[in-house]
Formats: sequence, structure tokens, C-alpha cells
Amino acid sequence: MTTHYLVLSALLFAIGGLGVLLRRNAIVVFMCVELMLNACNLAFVTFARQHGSLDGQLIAFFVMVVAAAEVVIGLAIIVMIFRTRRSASVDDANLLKY
Amino acid sequence: MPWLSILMAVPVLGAVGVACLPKGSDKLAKQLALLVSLVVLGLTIAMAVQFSPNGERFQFAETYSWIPAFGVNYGVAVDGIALVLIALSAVLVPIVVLASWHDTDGPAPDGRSDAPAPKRSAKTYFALLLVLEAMMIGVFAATDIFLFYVFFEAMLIPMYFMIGSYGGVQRSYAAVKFLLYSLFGGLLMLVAVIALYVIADKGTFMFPELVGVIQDPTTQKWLFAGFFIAFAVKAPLVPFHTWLPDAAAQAPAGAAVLLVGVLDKVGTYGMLRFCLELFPEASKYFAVPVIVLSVIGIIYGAVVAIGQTDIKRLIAYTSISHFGFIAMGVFAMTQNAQSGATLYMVNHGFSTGALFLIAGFLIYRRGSAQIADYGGVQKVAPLLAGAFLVAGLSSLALPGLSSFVSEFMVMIGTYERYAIPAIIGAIGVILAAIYILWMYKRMMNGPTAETVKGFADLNGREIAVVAPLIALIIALGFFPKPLLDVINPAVDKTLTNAQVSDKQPAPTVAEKKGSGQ
Amino acid sequence: MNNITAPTIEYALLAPLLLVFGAAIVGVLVEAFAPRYLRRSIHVPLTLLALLGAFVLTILQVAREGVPTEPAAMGALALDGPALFIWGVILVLAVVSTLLINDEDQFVAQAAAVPGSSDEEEAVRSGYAQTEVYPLLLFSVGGMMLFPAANDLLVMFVALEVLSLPLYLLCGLARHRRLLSQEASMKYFLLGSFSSAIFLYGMALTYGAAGTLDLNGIRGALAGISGANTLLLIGMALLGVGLLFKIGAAPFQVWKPDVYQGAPTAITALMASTVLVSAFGAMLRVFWVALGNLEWDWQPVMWGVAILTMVVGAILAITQTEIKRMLAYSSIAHAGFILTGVVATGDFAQNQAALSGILFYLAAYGFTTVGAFAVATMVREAGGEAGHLSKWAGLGKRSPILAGIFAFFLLAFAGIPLTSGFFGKYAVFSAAYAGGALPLVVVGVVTSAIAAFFYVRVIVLMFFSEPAADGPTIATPTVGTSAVIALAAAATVVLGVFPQPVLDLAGEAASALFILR
Amino acid sequence: MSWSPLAAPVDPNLPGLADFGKDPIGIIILKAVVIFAVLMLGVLFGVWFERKLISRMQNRYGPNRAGKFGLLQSVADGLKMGLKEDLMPRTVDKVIYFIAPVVLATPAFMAFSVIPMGPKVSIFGTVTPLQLTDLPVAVLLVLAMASIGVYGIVLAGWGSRSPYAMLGGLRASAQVVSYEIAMGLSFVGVFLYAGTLSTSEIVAAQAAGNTATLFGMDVPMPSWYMILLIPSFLIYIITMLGETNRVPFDLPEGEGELVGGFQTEYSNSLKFAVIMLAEYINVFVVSAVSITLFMGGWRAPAPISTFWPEANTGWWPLLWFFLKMVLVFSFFVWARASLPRVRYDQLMALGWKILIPVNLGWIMLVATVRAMQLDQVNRTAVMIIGSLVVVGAFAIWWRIDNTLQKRREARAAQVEAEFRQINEDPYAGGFPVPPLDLPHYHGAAAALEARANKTAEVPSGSN
Amino acid sequence: MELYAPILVLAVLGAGFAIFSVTIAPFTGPKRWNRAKLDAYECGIEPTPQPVGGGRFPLKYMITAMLFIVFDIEIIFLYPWAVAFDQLGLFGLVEMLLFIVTVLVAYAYVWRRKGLDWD
Repeated sequence: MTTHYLVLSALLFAIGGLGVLLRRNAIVVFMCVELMLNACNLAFVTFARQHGSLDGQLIAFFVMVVAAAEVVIGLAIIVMIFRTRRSASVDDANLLKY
Repeated sequence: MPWLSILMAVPVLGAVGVACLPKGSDKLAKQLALLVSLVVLGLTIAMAVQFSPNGERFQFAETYSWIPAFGVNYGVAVDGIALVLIALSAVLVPIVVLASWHDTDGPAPDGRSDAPAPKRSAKTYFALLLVLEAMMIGVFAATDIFLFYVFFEAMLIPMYFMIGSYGGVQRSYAAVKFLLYSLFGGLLMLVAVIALYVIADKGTFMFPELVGVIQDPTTQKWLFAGFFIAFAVKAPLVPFHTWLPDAAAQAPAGAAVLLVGVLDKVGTYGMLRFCLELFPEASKYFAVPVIVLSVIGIIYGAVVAIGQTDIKRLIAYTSISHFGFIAMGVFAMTQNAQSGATLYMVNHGFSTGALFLIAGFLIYRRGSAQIADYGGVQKVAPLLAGAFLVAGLSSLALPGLSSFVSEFMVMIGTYERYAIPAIIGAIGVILAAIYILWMYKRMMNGPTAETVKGFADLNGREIAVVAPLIALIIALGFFPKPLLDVINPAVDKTLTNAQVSDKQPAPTVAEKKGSGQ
Repeated sequence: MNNITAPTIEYALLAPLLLVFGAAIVGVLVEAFAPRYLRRSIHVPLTLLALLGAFVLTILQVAREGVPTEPAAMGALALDGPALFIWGVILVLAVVSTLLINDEDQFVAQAAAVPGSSDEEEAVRSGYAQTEVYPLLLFSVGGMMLFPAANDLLVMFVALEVLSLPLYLLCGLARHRRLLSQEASMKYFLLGSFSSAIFLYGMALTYGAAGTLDLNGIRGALAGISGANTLLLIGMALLGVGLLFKIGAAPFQVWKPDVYQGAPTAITALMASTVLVSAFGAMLRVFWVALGNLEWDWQPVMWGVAILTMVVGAILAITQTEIKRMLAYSSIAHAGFILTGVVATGDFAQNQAALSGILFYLAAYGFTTVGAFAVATMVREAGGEAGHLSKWAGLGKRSPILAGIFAFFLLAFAGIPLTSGFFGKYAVFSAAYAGGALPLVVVGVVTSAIAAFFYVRVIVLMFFSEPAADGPTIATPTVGTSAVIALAAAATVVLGVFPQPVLDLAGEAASALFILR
Repeated sequence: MSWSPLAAPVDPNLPGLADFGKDPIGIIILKAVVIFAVLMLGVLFGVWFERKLISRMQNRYGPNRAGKFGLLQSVADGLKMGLKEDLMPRTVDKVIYFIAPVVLATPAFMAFSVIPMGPKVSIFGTVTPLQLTDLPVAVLLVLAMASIGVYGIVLAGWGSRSPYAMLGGLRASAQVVSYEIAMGLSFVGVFLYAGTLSTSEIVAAQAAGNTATLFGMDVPMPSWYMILLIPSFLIYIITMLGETNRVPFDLPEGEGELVGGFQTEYSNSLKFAVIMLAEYINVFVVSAVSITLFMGGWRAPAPISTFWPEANTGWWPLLWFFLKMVLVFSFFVWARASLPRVRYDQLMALGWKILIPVNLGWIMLVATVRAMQLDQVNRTAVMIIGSLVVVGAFAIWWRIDNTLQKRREARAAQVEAEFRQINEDPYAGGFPVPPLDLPHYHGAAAALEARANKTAEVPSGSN
Repeated sequence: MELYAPILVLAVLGAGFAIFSVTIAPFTGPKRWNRAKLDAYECGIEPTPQPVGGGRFPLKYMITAMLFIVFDIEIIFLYPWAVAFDQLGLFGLVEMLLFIVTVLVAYAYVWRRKGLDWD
């Protein structure tokens, strides 16, 4: 039973990861990261069920906190960039090159 | 009395003093530097007098725990070999200080030259010189391998800045090349040092305690390789030599003297001291290849020297040839050869030093290092030409001048064991005659070139620079015994530690030679 | 349901941590209620006092009670020797960085204002600066302290975020070159959160395999799992990726140059020093404590990573033309050097030696880095700092002391003896060698030599080339910046000449390794 | 004094968490269908009730044509909606446009599944509680469903692709999330006392009043949390209005500014009916939650059970529950009839600047009091902490109040100065103000006056 | 799982009704095509063209969203604490006090920085 959840979590994580690597809009990239975090949460809760311990669920709380903090900070940064450049594309952020 | 520590401390303090002088007091800086170096010379002489050649091997030993966590000690002491090399540095530094008097002042006053170097900070130059002196003394005095390594590497930095800041047009290229070659060699040595420490498992880096500890031949070979490459780069032996002509050619004359005269000796000194004694088996294993390399170096250096058009590069290539002799002597592993090699280190320092300095005077006057730009100097500046001749003859090992004794001892010593290399090496002597005399002919003889016409002869300062060197060259040529007396016991010990069983008997040839004349 | 018991918390042990976080919260209040003109004069003493206070508390705690042998806070934190040592280092470095941050004109007047807008102009005119920097710094430092002390993957993850999130913001606050700064901030944020998501997934899988997140619990559970457990191996790999990202090891190093270049230099100094220290602490704990029984699984990979990191760092650094980018690549290379120590696990004594070597390296490198970036803040041109290397040409002539100190830092990076960098490298390499990682040491040495090339190149540029006509100006150093530079230089010298006390401390800290309970 | 909120309910008839999850499938479906049907009928009744009540409050008759008392009015309205033309603007995002009403309605129904409506009764021989199901985290389910409802609003606004709808959707979601925090916080006090998140157990915990020992005296404590935790209750009542976008917080569909808010593009057809249905059900849900959490759930009000012990058994509690629902719903209507719509900034300020901090302070106070009632706790420490909290809270309040007072005074002084200046010199500041005695002003005033007089003659009630 | 099944039943009923209503809507009413009726309603003026993929949200809503997240997270921690309060006792009280104070600090910061001002 739990395997299905794990597979789902792995899929979500992979989708998120691919999104980060492939998408070009900073907001979308960032949402993909959030998707990864939630995939982790799913895995944690599943394992908590599997092990019969509450730790995993507890961790999910903390992950949510962290995700929230990341959202706040990430959006602040992206909005800052957007206001400056009128674009949130990662490709447009190309000043830093060697 | 902690002689060696004092010997190191004095120049360091002197350097600090020189560096802290107020702005614009260049002259004071030079004077202070000269004073300090003379004090060091005096102290060295005082120490040398107290050295008993037949006493303990390592004298004036000082050992303090430095970094117990790594088993590193501040361990200094000298045996005969180290003593003469320290003396060499102590003698050369005041001479170099005096010779470099105007090196930092910018173009020559008459404005004739093509300005080899603009005006630069004299304080920094002389402070670096004194720091270098301290490190040179330290590197020869260190009996702790780690300490040796520290000096070995740290020594590069002042020399690097002396070349890079005060050298010729290509100075930064030369300086970087010099530093990177040496650093690379040094880092390989670092691996070997680490390995030595770990494998020996003695918890210490003290040289005497590590002698004979490594028994396994394979291990010995690897460690030997680590050390040897560092020393070969430093010395420099032939495949690793390319930095030297650049560095020596671009360095100011004074720095070139110390570079070729003393710094490079650390390489051959290291082979003699560390490679042979710590890894006797490997040394014997590698002796033949090394000797082959040395012979190649002798011939190659000489041949290339003949073709040079730049005085300093020429001298640098002669040195490569001479270092071939020294390395050959070290690895021939006979009493004669090694004593000769040690003596050669000293003599080479004086003769090449003199050559570089006089070349420096010439360049200062003319503003060019090209041989072709000179001609007929003899007529306008006979003293200068004469000194140049003496130094050159010493370099080609004319009997009666110092290098002859050492070169002869090396040849004899090598012949006793490896006849063919010795014979091939002898060709180098002939080639030496060609490059020195031809150079002399091109520069000093012949019609006086237009640009040379206004040359002043040696002035008082320059005479004070050259005279002691010429004197030493001649004196040691006739009477090398005091040095050999000091060197021989140490070489004996080295050979014992290197487990050379069939030591060739009787260094009599040399002794006869020395005392007989 | 009724089995929840209130936990016990060792407040005395956690006092430094609580102090830092408490001060950060007070800082937020100051930001909220103090009038604008007063904020900075409240923040700076508050921050400094908190950091120093935490440092003193750490020392007092150790002096009074010794190093704890039991984990604190219900097993969530392990305040063992390494953790406390790292705390000390981080706190001191943070104090130093604070002095640097306090320097004027580095931070944007109003982060929310669009560059070039009238809002910004008004803010700049009114002399505003984003004083949120100080509380953010304190939060970040608190996270850095928590990170290596976490005895539980959850705490570690939270610490990782507490450490990173303020840094993401701080990176985007540079007053000059706003676009670069914001871009750095965004890249750092996106990649950083990506890596922490990976870390988290690794955590989840490890939890799945081991059934606990307690590091020692994981260790215990792993002992019971025989053979290759796919879940565990993937989890371990993902955890490793997250940690390696933080230290900037190849192939996860791409963020470092961009972020280092774009961030305000004072923040770069903080990141380059403290974050590296903290991340290595955490990494050691994860790999040595939790995954200690799986050495055979992660060691080969780590070998590869270490080699790749060293090579990538050293080689890419050569191509850099921007000083901060170059230092970033140098930081990558150094991370590789330290990784050689991480790999070198073995028996207890071996681990001790490796750990103390790493701790020493981190301390030494941290100070030197802060110093180097501090110097970089002082070389300015019209639009801010003069980052391009060509602008640094001839700095030695304009400002010999500054250039000299910078050269000294570079030499320390290169690992020249008599600088702290040398002993750091020596300690790590000797541990790695003793741990059987000879190839790593050799690669390390070779890359050191390559790395030396680009350090030396900068020195060449500064000293041996003529200053450009439109060269940068050297800012008159503020008291803070000069103190930072002086302190960093002093630390580099002292650790290079007389490293024993710090080595002792590191050895002491490493004597019991990590708490395994 | 000992107090164990987790102690078994006094009456074995009282359902607890353990009684759920045992129903046969038939009973489950029966209960679900009944709840669904009752909710649908409730909406019909609610619309009629609201219109009727508000009319009476406004001194009108309200619907009175369709059926007796106009009872069939809402049925008629519903039929009318079904028979209207279904318009779908060209620009809308079709999928989202269709899904939004579903997303809005479904969670509203789901939230009702955990509302307890009575004790255990026997249905076709199966003894089962009058509650569809219960969870250990039942209240969270309700909150979660409320949150999902927000998606419906946002999607409706977003999918409509028109400025009014978009703004309305955004406003609605901003408002709902803002008030959701205060709402969530207002539950904390309940959980502190009840020690559970299960609705049936919360109701059980309100079964009997306890006595608290204060300074050596046994003081009987009220059993309903609406009295015990008055601030929580009041805050909940306010947020309840905000959550459901009801007057005075009905900005998202404020006709004056946003036409119809997020539902602008849902023309008067069945789609709109679904949205409206969902809104009414949401009102029922929050009412039911307020009853469950604060008003003793399905239990009879205090005096009744004293005189009539059977009041809390069997099917009777359904009556109490229904009465309470009507009462709370009447409150909604009352509020709608008497309060003006607040401004957006006032709405947000109320939520963020008053409700949240007050709530947090109140939670700490409750927690402190609660801690004192625990046996194993050091009372002195709690007292000290409690007094610190009170003093701290008071100090902060005092400081804020002072500041606000000063600001108000400064503002008043400024305004006064401005007016004085204008009185003295109407041209001050560069804006020409026409003098008040211009002729056409007089004319206008006269006309107004005349019209007022005229209207006074028309008998009232004619329009 | 048994506890959740009834909720699903109700959800199916609710969703079924909603979907049914939405789907049936076009078929129950008359069809009288008129171009103007199919425009988005903007009080009679020409509808503003809306960008593909949706327009942009005003920033102030984002700030509200962020604040909501922060406080929602706080609630996440308050609920378990409240439920387990009796077992945690004084420790729980003190810790939560600190937690709330910390949140209030951030709250005060936001307030002072005009994060809680709406026009």
C-alpha cells in the first residue's frame, strides 16, 4: 500500500526536479521547488505510517514551515528582480558569466 | 650560544629595521643593510672559527619543539657541508648589497641606457635581500626536515619579488616561471615529506633520527623521487632547468648572484644531505640515471651557452653545465667526488657570482645585456675587463683558480667509479673554454664600439665588490685545504649513512693538490 | 496519547545559540521601533555584543564544564568538541565580518525600490541603508551554529534553512551593481532551495530506511541493515548532494562564482568563511556519524567528488578575470582540499588526526578569506568596487601595504610555508595520506600548484605591472575594515608561524570525535 | 480540583470518537443522503427566511406571493434560474470557468459531514450517532474545506477573464485568508479546554459545567465555551461573517464597485445557482461550527435539561440543533439588515490589527489559566508568567493606545488648522474654492428644499 | 479509512449535484445568440482585453498571501500544543509564550513597516 504513495512522491519529486532544470520562468522554477518539498512531505508521512511512528508527520510540519519561509523570501527576491527588469525569466538573468 | 638562531635573527631584524625606515631614506637603508650583512658575516666567521672539523658531525645544535602536533621541531645545526654553504651565503650577501647600490635608483645618471629598470623602492629591495639571507642560512642549518621544507619554500617568496619587481623587461614572466617550477617541485616534496613522516612513524621530523629508518626499497624509491624532483628543479638538472635562464637573465644582477650562487645550491645540497642519507638504496638505484642526466646537463648547458647572445643567459647556461658537475659528483658517491662537489658549490658561488656582478656593471653602463652591443671594453675599462677575465677563467676551471680544484676532484672521483661519464664530462671543460673565451673576445677585445666609448672603469665601490671575490677565487684555487678539512668529515659521515661500502680510498689526490701548491 | 512528557533542555549549554537568536529578535524590534537615524548605532553594538557574548559563553561553558559527552536538548543537538570549536570559529569570523559589514555604502538604501527610480534616489539622498542586514546576519549566524551541532537530520534541515534564507536576501542588497546583486540573490535562492529540497528528499528516504532521523539512531539502524539497501543508498546520495552543494563541491559548485561575485563583498566574506566552516561541520557529522558504517559505499564517490572539486576549482580559476569570481573558484578548490580530509577515515586515531586537521584548515582558511575579501572592498572605482583584475594592475605601486597584505593572503591560499594556509594543507594532506588516500594527496598537490599559478598571477599583476591610468582608487579604510584586515593578516601570520595553540585546540576538540549517542 | 477533559462522557449515550467508523454502508449512505437533502432544503428555506426576516426588519412584507407566506418563493427562483439562458462570455477560460462552481460547492457539503447533530440513536436497529462521521482532526477538516472553497472563488474570478471578476476573486480570497487566521486562532482556546479536535468529543466536553477552585472557593464554571471563552466566541462570530463574505464584509461582491465580484460572469443560470447554494451552505457550516464548538452542540440549553432530563436523548437534540441553527442564521440576517458594508482597508485592519493580536493575547491568558488548573504544575511559576503576560500585554496596549491617541489628536489638529485656513482664505494652497454664497448654490438649495417639502406630502408606502 | 468513507460519500453527492447543475445549464435555457451578450461585462463599455495566461496580481495581494502563510504556520503549531497542553504543562506554556512572542516580534515589524496598511 505504502509503495504507491512512495512512487507518487518520487514522481512528484522528479517532476519538480525536472521543472527546476527545464523551466525558464523563475516563478515556475520556484513552484517546482515547492512541489519537491511537498513530495518530500508525502514521503515522510508515508514512512511515518510504515514505521508506525509520529516522527514523519512531525517533520512534515517543519517542512511546511520551511516551505512557507522559502515562499516568503523567494517571492520577495523574484518580485525584486521583476520590478527591476520587467521579466522573471531565468535566461534574462545573464549578467553573471565568466 | 645559539649561533644559528642569532645568524637568522640578525638579518630578519635588520630587514624589519630597513623596511620601517621613513620614506625617502634610501641611502640609509642601503647603509643599514650593508651593516647588517657585515655583522652576519662577522658572526659567521666567529662561528666558523669555533667549529671543530673532527668533532661531532652536527655542531651548534639547537632543538626546540615547534609544532608538537605534527612532530615538528625547530632543529638547527651545522656540519661541515652546511657550514661552508652558510659561509658562502654570508660572504655573498654583503657583496651583493654593495653591488646593488644603484640597482634601485632607476636609469643610469647619464641617461644613456635603455632603462633596464625604473626607480623602485630601495627599502623593499634590501629588506627582501636580508630576509632571503636569513632563509638561506636557515635552509642550510635546518636539521628538521619539515623546517627545511618550510625554508625551502618560503625562500622562494623574497626571491620572487626581487625578480618580479626589480628585474628586466620580461621580469614578471620569469618570476612566475621561477616560482611555479619551484613550487611544483616543492609540493611533490611535501607529499614525500608527509609520506616519510607517516611511514617512518617516529613522531618526529628530526633528520638524524630518520636516517636509516626507511628500509623498504620500493618505498625508498618513491620517496626519493619526491625529494629528488624538488631538488632537481631547484638545482636545476637538465629536464627541469628551463626556468633558470629566464630567471637569471631577468633578475637584477645581485639577485641573480644569490639565485644561482646560493639558492640553487639548496638543490644539490638537498640531494647530498637528504636523498643520499635517507634513501641510500634508492640513491644507488637511481645513481646511474642521475649521472646520465648530469652529463647531459654538462654538455647541453655548455653547448647552449655558446650560442647565447645575452650575457646573463649565457652565464645561466654555464651554471646549468656546472650544476651537472656537482650532481655528478654527488651521485658518484665517492669521497673525492662528493668533497669536490661540495667544494664546487662554494667555488661556483664565487666565480659565477663574480661573473654576474661584473656583467651587471657592464649592463648598468651600457643598458643592454646583448653581447653584440659591446666590444673593446678592455681598452676603456681595463680593470673591469681584467676582473671579468679572472672570473671567467675561474668558471672554465683554469688551474690555479678555485673551480679547478673542485672540478678536478669531481672528475677523479667520478672516474673511480663511472669512467665513461667522467670522460664525457671532461668535454664540458673544453666547451667551457669556448664559451667563456669567445664571450670575452666578443665583448672586451676588438675595436671599441661607439657606445662603449664613454665607459668608466670600475669605481671604488665596484672594486670593493669585485676584489674580495677575486681574492677568494685565487686563494681557494691555491689553498682549498681549510674548506676540505671541514667538508671531508661530513662527507665521510654522509657516505657512511648512505651505506656506500666500497668507498674509494684516500682523497689524497685532492689533498696533495691542495697542500702541494 | 498520554505519553507525551515535557522535554528537558540544557539552557546553559545552548546559551550561546539562544543569545544569538535572541539578539536577532531584538534586532528585528529595533528595526521596527527605533527611529531610522538611530538604528545603525543600536544594531552594530548589539550584533557585536551578541556575537562576542556567545563566544565568551561558549568558552566559559567549556572551561567550566568541559566538553559535553551527551547530546543536549533531548538528543537534538550534539555540542561536542568539533561543534564547539566550529562555534568559536564561526563566532569570531562573524564578528570580523560584522566589522566589515559596518563599513559604509555597501548596502542598498531601499531594497524594494527599483534601481534608478525616484524612490531610490530619495532614499539614497536621505542617507538610508538597509539596516535589516544586522538581524539577518544574526539569524544566519545562529543557523550556522545550529547546522554543525545538529544531531538530528530534522534540526539539521531547519538549521540549513535558517542559515540560508537570510543569506539569500543579504546577497541581493548590494548598493552598487544592483542588477548583479539581485541576480546573484535569485540564482542563489533558486539553486539553494533546489538543493535543500534534494537534501530533504534524501532525509525522507533515509528516514524510510532507518526509521529515525536521529544521526546515531540512523547509525544503529544501518548496522542492522545488511547489504545494499537501495532506499538507503539513494537517500545517502541525496543527502550528500545537499551538503556538497552548501560547501560548493563540484559538480554542485555552479552557484558559487555567481553568488560570490554578485553579493555585497562583506556578505561574500561572511559566506566564504563561515558557511564553509559550518557546512563542513554538518557534512562531517552526517558522513562520519550517521553514515559511518557505510564508509565503503560513500568513500569512492567522495574520492571522485574531491578530485573533481580540486581540479575544477583550480582550473576554472585560471580563466577568471574578476577578483571575486577568482576567489570563489579558489574557495571551491579549497573545499576540495578539505574534502580529502573528510575521505580519510580509518581507525579512531586516524579520524582524530583528520578531524583536527580539517578544523584547523577551516579556521585558517576562514580568516584568510575574510581578509582577502576585506581588501577587495577597498579597491574601488566609480561604480563601486573594482572587480576586474585588469583594474588591479600596479596596485603594489599605489598602495604597497594593501597590495602586500593581499599578496600575503594569496600566498596563504597557495599554501606557502610560514602562512596559515600551509599548515592547513599540511594537516589535511598528511591526514589524507595516513588514511590511505595517496592519489588524492597527489592530485591535491598538483592542483595546489595549478592554483598557485592564478594566485601568483594576481601578485604579478599587482606588483610587476604598471598601474593603469584610470586605475581604481583605494578607499581610505575605516577603522572597522582596517581592523578586519589587520586581524586577518595577524591570524594568517600567527597560524603560519606558531600554529601550535590552535592545533592543540583543534586536537582537543577532535579528541573524542563526535558524540555517538 | 481535578479536571480531565478526556474523561469518558457522563452519559454512555454520548458518542465519542470510538463510536464512529462502525456503520454499515447502508446507514452511511442514508445519513449522507439525508444530510444532503436537508442542506438543499435548508438553502431553499434559508433564502426565504432571510428575505422574510430582513423585510420585516426593514418594515416590509418580503416575498408573499408564491405559496403561503411566500414559502415557495425560493423554489420559484430556483426554477427560474434553471430556465434562463446560459451565457458564457467568449473570453473565459472554459475549463476553469466550469470547474469553479464545483470546487466551490463540493467542500461546502463535505464540511458538514463532521458536524454532530445528536447523540446515539437507533436507525433500523443500528445504534449510531446522529453525525455522519467524526475524525480525530475533525475541526481541521472543516478548516481545510473552508480553504479549498477559496480556490473556487479565485478560480471563478480568474477563469472569467474580466476585471471585475478578477478583482472580486482576489479580494474575496484575500479577505477569506485574512479572516481564516483569526478564525483558526479563536479555536485554540476551545482545544485548550477540550483537549481534542474531534467534534463529537468537543460537544461531549461541553456536557457539564465544571467547578474551578479560585482562592479556595469552588466556583461553578459554565459548560458552554461561548461563555467560558467569550473573546474567542466573539472573534469567531466576526470571522464567521468575514469567511462567508456576508454583510458587513461582503466586499467581494460589493455591487457598487465590483458589480458582482467573482460571479459577475456567471449569468443568472444554474451555474450561478450552484455558487449561491455553496455560499449558503458555507453559512450553514460556519453556523454549525459555532454551535458545535461554542454553544454546546446539539445539547439542550441549560435550564431545559434540568427540568427535563430526556431532552438530551433520542431524537430530541435534532430540535435543539435546528433551533440553534435558526438562531445563528438569524444573527446573520440581523447583521445584514443593520450594518453597513465596511471599507476594504477597514476590513483588513480589523482582521490583522485587532483580531489577531487580541486573539494571541487571549490564547496566552487562557493557557495560563489552564496551566494553573493542572495538578502537576508549579502554580507560583504560572502566576508569575501569567502576570508577566498580562503586564506585558497591557504595556503594549497602553503604548499603542497612547500612540494612536496622539496620532488622532495630531490629525484632528491638522484638519482643524486646515479648515481654519480655508475659512480665512479659500484660495490658500492654490486650489480656488468658489465662495459659498454664489447664486446657483442658493438656487439648488431652494430646489432641494422645495422637493423635500413636496415629498413630504406623498403618503408613505406607495413605492 | 472507515472514518473517511462517509465524507467521500457526501463529497460524491455534493460534487455530483454541482457537476450535474453546471452541465445541464446550457440545455435547460433558451438560446438567443447576441454578440454583446458574449462579451465580458464591464458596465457597458468595451471590455478591456485580458492578457493570455491571466493578468498580473497587484503586489499587495501577494503580501497578504505571505502574511497568511506565516500565521497559518503558527496555527499549525498552536493546535497540537493546545490539544496536548495538559501533558506538556509549564514547559509547554513557556515555550509557546516564547514562540508567540517571536511571532509577535515579526508581526510588530510588519506592522511598523506598513505591511498591514491597505488603501
